[in-house]
This record gives sequence, C-alpha cells and structure tokens, in this order.
Amino acid sequence: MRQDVFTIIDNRRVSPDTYVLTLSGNTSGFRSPGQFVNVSVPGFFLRRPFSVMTWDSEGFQIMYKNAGHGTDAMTGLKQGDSLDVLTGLGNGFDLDRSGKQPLLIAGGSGVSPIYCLAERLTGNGIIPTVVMGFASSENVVMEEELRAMGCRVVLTTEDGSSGIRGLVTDALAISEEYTFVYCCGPLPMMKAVSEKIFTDGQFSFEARMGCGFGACMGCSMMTARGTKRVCKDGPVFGLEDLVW
Amino acid sequence: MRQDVFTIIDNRRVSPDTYVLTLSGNTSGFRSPGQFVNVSVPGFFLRRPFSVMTWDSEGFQIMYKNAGHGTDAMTGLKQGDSLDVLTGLGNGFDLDRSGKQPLLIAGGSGVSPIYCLAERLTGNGIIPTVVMGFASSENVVMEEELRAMGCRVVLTTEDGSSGIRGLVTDALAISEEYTFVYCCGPLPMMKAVSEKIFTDGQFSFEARMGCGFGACMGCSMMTARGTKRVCKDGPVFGLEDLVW
Amino acid sequence: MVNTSVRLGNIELENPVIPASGTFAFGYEFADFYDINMLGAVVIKGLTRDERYGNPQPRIAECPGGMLNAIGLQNPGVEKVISEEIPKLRQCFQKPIIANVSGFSVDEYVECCEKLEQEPEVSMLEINISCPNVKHGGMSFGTDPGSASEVVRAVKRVTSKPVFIKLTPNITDITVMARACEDAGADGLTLINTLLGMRIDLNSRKPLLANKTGGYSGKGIFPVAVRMVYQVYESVKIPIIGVGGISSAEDVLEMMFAGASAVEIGAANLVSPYACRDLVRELPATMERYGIKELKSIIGEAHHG
Amino acid sequence: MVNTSVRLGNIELENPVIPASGTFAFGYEFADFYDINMLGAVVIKGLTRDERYGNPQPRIAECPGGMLNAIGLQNPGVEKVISEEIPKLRQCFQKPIIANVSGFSVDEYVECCEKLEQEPEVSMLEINISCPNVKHGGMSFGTDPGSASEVVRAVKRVTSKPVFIKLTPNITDITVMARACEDAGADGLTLINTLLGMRIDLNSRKPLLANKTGGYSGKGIFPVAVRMVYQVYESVKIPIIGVGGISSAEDVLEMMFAGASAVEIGAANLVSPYACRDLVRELPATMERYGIKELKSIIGEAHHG
Repeated sequence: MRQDVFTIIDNRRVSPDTYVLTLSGNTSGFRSPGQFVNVSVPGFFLRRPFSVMTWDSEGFQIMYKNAGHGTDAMTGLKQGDSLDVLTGLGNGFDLDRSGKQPLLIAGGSGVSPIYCLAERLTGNGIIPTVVMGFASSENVVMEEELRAMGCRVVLTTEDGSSGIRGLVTDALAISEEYTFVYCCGPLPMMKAVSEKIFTDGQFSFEARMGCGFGACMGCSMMTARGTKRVCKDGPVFGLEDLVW
Repeated sequence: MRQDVFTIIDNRRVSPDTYVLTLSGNTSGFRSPGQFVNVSVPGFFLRRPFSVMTWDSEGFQIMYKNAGHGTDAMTGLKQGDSLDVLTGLGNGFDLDRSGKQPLLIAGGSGVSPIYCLAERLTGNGIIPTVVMGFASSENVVMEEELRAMGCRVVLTTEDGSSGIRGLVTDALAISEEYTFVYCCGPLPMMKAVSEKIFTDGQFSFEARMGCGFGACMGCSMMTARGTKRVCKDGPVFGLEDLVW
Repeated sequence: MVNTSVRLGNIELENPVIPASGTFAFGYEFADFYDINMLGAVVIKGLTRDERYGNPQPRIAECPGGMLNAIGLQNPGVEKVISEEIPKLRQCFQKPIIANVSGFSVDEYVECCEKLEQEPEVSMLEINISCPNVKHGGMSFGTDPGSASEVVRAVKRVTSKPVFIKLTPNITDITVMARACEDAGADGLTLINTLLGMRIDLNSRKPLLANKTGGYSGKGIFPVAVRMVYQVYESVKIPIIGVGGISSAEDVLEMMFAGASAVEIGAANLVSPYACRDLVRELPATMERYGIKELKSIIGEAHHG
Repeated sequence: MVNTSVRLGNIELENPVIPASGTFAFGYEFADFYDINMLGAVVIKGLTRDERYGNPQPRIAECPGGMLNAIGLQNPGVEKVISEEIPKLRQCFQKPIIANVSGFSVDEYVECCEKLEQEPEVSMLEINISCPNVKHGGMSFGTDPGSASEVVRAVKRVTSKPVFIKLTPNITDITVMARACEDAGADGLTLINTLLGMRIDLNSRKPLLANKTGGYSGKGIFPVAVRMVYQVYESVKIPIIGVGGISSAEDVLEMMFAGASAVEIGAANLVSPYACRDLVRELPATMERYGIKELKSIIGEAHHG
C-alpha cells in the first residue's frame, strides 16, 4: 500500500451515470487486477474505494458510478486537480489459476476489475470469454475495448436493447470447457453465478468501507473461513469462501 | 450589503505578519470608509471580517494580520482564486464631520480603515494629520502611501526603531486646532485617545463576530445608548457612545 | 408542482423552513436582504422577562464543522420585544411569528407568556428550557423531567397559543424529557438546542470563550439532531420541529424522514444571510429529485416498513 | 529539544499519541505502513469474552465532519486475542499494549480481565462501558453510576494492571460518572467514546446503517470532547486520556490544556493510515511553536490563573 498525490489527466462520462477517471502518478503500489484504490474526495471525510480498471507505470484509471454525494462531487473534478489516493489495496485476482479458457463475468460497474483482468490475461496470451450484463444499452461500457483486446464478448441487457435480453446468468452457456471463473458484480448476480458454475472461481466484492486497509472492521463479511474484511482479506474471495 | 464572488488579483506580504489582499468584483455595495467585508475562507465555517483599505469600481483591498488559523489559511490564497465575500457591512466614518483639520489616529492593523478614510478626505481636498503607531519599524505599513497622498504623518513605534518612541498617545500634540478625530486601533489605545482629545470623534471597533450583519448578537458591546452590535450598529461609534 | 406546506398543530405553514431563535435577530434585519415572507415562519430572538446584556466577550468561536456561541440570552426584555421589535417585524412579515421564551424560574416563564398572550401578532410560543450558556437559564429545567413538566403546565395555564418546548441534546435520554413535556400538555417539541462544547486558545492557553463553554451548532451536530428527532418521533405523538446543522434542502428532507414536521435553520444563517431563502428555493426541485409530491407525507417515513 | 513524554499512572509513554480502540485493528496491520514503535502505546480492538461477528452491513456512514460506525464489537474473543493477536502485535511492537474490554454483564468483564491478568504483554486495561452500538454493550453500565462502580470494583479485584474506564458522552453530566469510577478505584478515565448519531438515506428513506444509529466520530466531535475533558479534569484526580476528533498536533495540545494526560486518535486513522505517525512527527515542532518544552507540564493548564 502507498499513499500518494495523483494528478487528474481526464474525467470523462462514458454512460449516463458512469465516468472514467484517469490519474497520473506513482503506481509502484499496484500489484494485481482486482485490487482497489481509496480516494480522498475533497470535502468528504471518508475515502471512497474503487476497483482499478487499468494501470501502467505512469498512472491508472478507475470507473465510477455517480451514486451518491461523494461520487457526485467527483464528477466535478477537472484536469490538473490533485487527489490523495491510497493505492495497492486488497488482494486481487490470481492470474495463475486462469487456465487456458477462463470465463470472466461482469455486471454493471463490476466490469472495471474484469477489464483490468482481461488486459493482463490477454497480455499473457490467454483469450478469455467475457460475459457482461447491464441494465440497458445506454449503460453498456467497455464492450468495444474488450473486443478490440481480442476477448470473446457476450453482452446482455435486462431490457434487451443490446445483446441478449436478460441477466448474465441467462446467457451463461456454462460448460466444463471453462478452466476458471472470475466474477464481479452485484451480490444477487454473483450468488446466481456461484450456484451455476462447474469450475472453481474467484469473486470480487464491493462493500461500504471505513478505512480500506483493515483497521476498522467496517466492511466485514461472513465467509466459510469465518469473518473476513472485504478490504484487507478481499475484495477477491474464492468460491470455497462464499456463504450467501 | 451584497454577497458576491470576487477574484484574487494579488495577495502580498507587507510586513512580517501582515498581508494586503486585492480582489476584483462587484463593489456597488461599498458606501463609506470604515465599513467592512466578511470573507468566507475555504475550509472554515465562520466568515472573517476585515476593514476595507481601498476600493474603486473594479475591486477592493483589505489588510490582514496572520493571527490565527483563518488568516493563516488566507496567506495561501493565490491570484485567480475565488472568494465569497459579503460587502458593504456596517456603518463607516462620517466624512461630513471632518472639518478642515481632521486628526486620524491608527494603531497596528487599525491603519487599514484610516488609510481608506485618508484617501477619501484628500480626494475631497482635506489634508488630514495621521498619527500611526506600530510595535517596531518592521511592522510599519502604509506610511509612504499616506505621505504620498499628502497627509501629515506622525509615526510612532513602541521600541523607537522608527519615528517617535512610544505609543500614539505619547506623540499626540493634541490641540484644539483639530476639527475632528477619527481613530482605529487596539482597545487600550482607543480608550487612551478618547480620554485625551478635546474635539468630538469617531472610533472604529474590532470584534469577534458570528455573522457580521446583525443576526446573532455575537459581537455586542456596551455603549452609552445601551447594548450595540459592533457589526450592525458599528463598527464606527461616536465618542459620546463610548463607555470603557 | 410539489406541495411544500406543513402543519404545526393548528398553524399551517407554506413551507417547513423557519429561521431558529438567536440566528435571525428579530427578523426585520433580513428584510433588507430578501422578502422574508417566503419563509414558513420566523422564530424571533429568545426573550426573558428583563433586559439582558448577555455574557462577556468573546462570545463566538470557530470549531470544525461549526461554531460555538455563548451569547447568554441578550435581549431587550419581553415588554420591549412586544412594543418595539414585533411591530417592526410585522411591518415586513405577514407569516407566523414564533416567540422564544427563556426564564430563570417558573414564574418568569409564566410572566413572559402572560404578556405574549396579549400580543395577537405572536402565533406560537417556543419555550426554551435548554439554553446552555447561562446558569439556570432553563438548562436545569431542560434535564429534569419534573421541572420541565412544571414549566409546561404553568405556561399552558396562561396561554391559548400553541406551546412548543425546545429541548437540549446534552442529556442521557431525550425521550424521557420529550414524554414529560407531552404528558404535561406541550403542543409540540423543538429539538435540538446546541451541544455543549469548548475550544481552547493555544496561545493564551485559556478557553476561547469568556463563558468557557458554549453551544456548538452547525453541520457537525446534524447526525446527533437526526438521531434525536428519530428517537423522539417514536416516543411522542405531538409534532416535532427538527433543528441542528441543517444546511441544504436535502438535510431538510432527511430531518423530515426522521420525524420532523418542520425545521429550523440556525448557524447556516450566520454564514450566509441568504441561507433560508436558498433552502426555500431549492426545496421543490430537491423534492422532485427524490420523488416527493406532498412534503407532509414524508414526515417520519424512515420509521415505516 | 522538547520532551514529549507523559505518564499514565505507573506507565511512562515516550509521547501521548495512542491509536484508539477499533480504529487500529490489532496494531500489526499498521506495521506494514511504518514502524509503530514510534507510538506512545496502542489500544487494541475491543474484545469480549466470546467471539462476535458484530452488526449487519452496512456499518459505516459518512457525515459532515466525520463518520458513523456501528461495528458492534466484532472480535475473535478474549482467548484468541491473547493467543493469536497479541503475539503478532508483540513481534513488531515493544511499547505498552492496552487491551480494551467490553462486556454484557459484570461477570463477563471480570472473566475477560482475569484472562488478561495472566498476559504479561498487556500493560493496561481500558474498560469500555460506553459502546453505543450493541444493546447492553456496556452502555447501561456507562450511564448509571451505580452499575459503573460495580464494574470497576469487580474488575479491580481481579487485576493488578492499571484500569482506565472509557466513558460515553451521551449523558447529562459526565462528571457524575467520572467521580463514580474514581471512587470505585479506577486508575484513570478515557473520554469520550462516540456521540450517538444517525443518517438517513434519501433514496431508500431508511437509516443508512443497518443498526439504525451509530457512533459519531471525527473532527465534528472535538469541541464536545474538549469540553468534557475540561469538566472531568475539575472533578477527579485520576489521569484522563482525551479522545474525540483529534486530527492535528495542535488538537493534541488543546486536549492536554483541557486536562488530558495522553490522547487517543480514532477516526483520523481511517482517513489516513499514517495519521498517528504524522501526529508524532509534528508534535515537537508544534510544541516549540507554542513555547512548550515539557509536554507533561501543560496538562490542565487551561484551568490555571
């Protein structure tokens, strides 16, 4: 974990309620896709945690949904503004377990760490299948980018305005050919996925956090190994940990 | 009274602990020297009141002493920053009562409204005598400017490092030739002046304020006419009002 | 179009926004800034039987998230308030005027309320049994249910106007005080008064306020106020005016979800003289954003379901 | 060179900065960020006799000037704390370890303290009779002087370690509780625990926390904490640990002027894992700025003269 000041390069709306924030600064704390950063938003007390969507040696990107006062204030951040960010938080996805044909499943904002993972996997020469679900066509993000990366993309929307009508689980042609499942999305989606898959998998959780680094027990969740902190012991948990 | 957003043109240190802040914006609320403005300092709850040192149709200046957290934060304000300011607050000096030979007496930061008054008086063709006292030569401000304006300036410093050694009252060759006295400075100085002068006069008071416009009674002081609010009924009071 | 009207007992207000006592002087000062008839009502500066200068200076201190005050009930006394201040306010304000009454004895409360009973321009009485800044300035009445009952009963005997009791948050269980006031006949409750706080000057190494302690108000007390309104709403049937750190139209809604029938705005008035005006203006759009058509329908909604 | 050392009873601390219970886990987590031996001491996460999961989610909410939490005393139980957590902390921390104990009965407090008495790595016990987030989680002990005395006496009987009692601010007169604890034999007091608060979600129209109410901490409670430390300092002779909204070295000095012998840092740790480190680093220069050579000489100075 590191605490650094980053400079905003870009803050762009990518769907009616979703933005991508690009920051430059020291990324030496970043280790794996699925980790998160904790952003100090000017005017707010608690930091706001976000999955990392991309990172390189110069900076990183997060995707955020305008879903409350903190994220609403973030939409006003401008190029050149500074942000105090804790980076390299939590445990990300384990790339070594992907096998040759991993299945990636994302719902809504959950596409952010899944995108990060896809980038690393394709970089390693592994072509994942990505099933991603959104409410409606206007909410679809990162589809083009994932296809451009070479991923096999299956898109679902709840209203059928793009791709397959329904939820990601409706589109899941789950077969034993998939070597591993990586999943991030709303709890009901992840629960449904966990009950449907044949292979082992990892699931990335979201939580309302106090600190983001294991100090306050604000984000605890029950697992098969007892109470775990989403921020410090997660946010990625194995299928074997999950109790719904 | 008006509430407007002003833009900082300059924020300059003029002595070891004193700064002059220049702002541009709507000054149509300004009426007379001795009035004050109430500045919302980013990060602080209560506004900070300051006497106006100069104003014209484009903007205004205040002088402030770095004397606490609020003013310390103000020293970091930069050209181009915006400030929310209430202007045209309180009752200023009455220029009509000056007569031909007014005596202006200022102590420390009290020089700010006295300077404003001198500017207006000389503009009306009246040449005031200005007696101004500071702790030491390094604290002396606006002396050159007042002389350049044509004022007769008598300078005192407590340590004698500039001008006459002692307090303003030590330098006051009070005579009946002065037609009126205008005074602003620390309470003990104003009390001493009030006891020494032969003519009538007006005194500008400083106070820790809640609102600055008469709502909270935070800055009340006892006067010969009963309890008065420094912000709304003052900050300038007549000699006849003073009870020490 | 949304409907912002609310009721406090038998008084209908066009909207729930009321400047709180002690942060709006006698109201007419603000008529220089905007037409104060857009307010739901006005609570005038707290009065006592006799004129009071209040506490020595300094009376005001900054603190994180707000301010401390120790004014000490400065006011010209009930008679001058009636003869001089209320007429001045009435000249520029046609909406309900609420008088705020403090006392150092049951008799003093009664005497003030008897005089106010004769003043038809006063629609409602807010009885302050919670001023933290004067010794026995209601604060002892504010923390003892028996004393509070006594004040309420005595005041109700001499007035036909609705009587709201303003409660202190500096107490172990505010619901005990709330029920005591309701049982004694109060028509409503106002909560919360300020939290008792202190700041110390690092240079002088002494308390910043001459009174040492002061009442803490501003955004920083909002979560405490919401909690107490929520608790009291479950304990009594009489209406509640919610006050404490409200500084946006969203805060108004939050306080009403908790159980407030109307709100008072305090410290925010000192930061901007336009605070109440801005709240009134922003309220309809904020209601629409959260799907609210009838404001009074949301009172206490956080308790349902 | 300034001297930052202070004493808590028979324990000498190199400096007064102590992370507060519940905001520093079991301490060793922070050893990844910096050498925690620079801290005066560490209070570990509050423990109970039995393992506790705590309250349902969400447990955390933002509020102006701070945050609400309703963790609900999640902890692995006193035995695991002793067998697993304290050894891990001791590996990276050689300064005093303070255990924080909560209970649902006098017996439970006693049982925990008996077990901790056998653990030589624990220098001091902080008895929490003020957790606002669990029913009977000490809170009833925290507002009744008789019950508090009973806990203090029972605990003192089974331990030779210094016993500090952590008090709640959600009370009418904190000095009554402070004196009750002193009279019952407490070696010191820690104050304040969190203020009870609530936030309501405007979209769901329900309290943000699953527990409805939560403990309010952060800068916004600092003026209340300073006031209570000041009041209690005048009421008791035993040392006070001041806690509540401290977020700068200046705040540390202010709390000590009010009467604190040491300070605990709570919510600030959650905003920055380096908060305590930064306070320790800034303390000497801040002392010099205000002309302080011996930190312990300023304790309670706001009461003098």
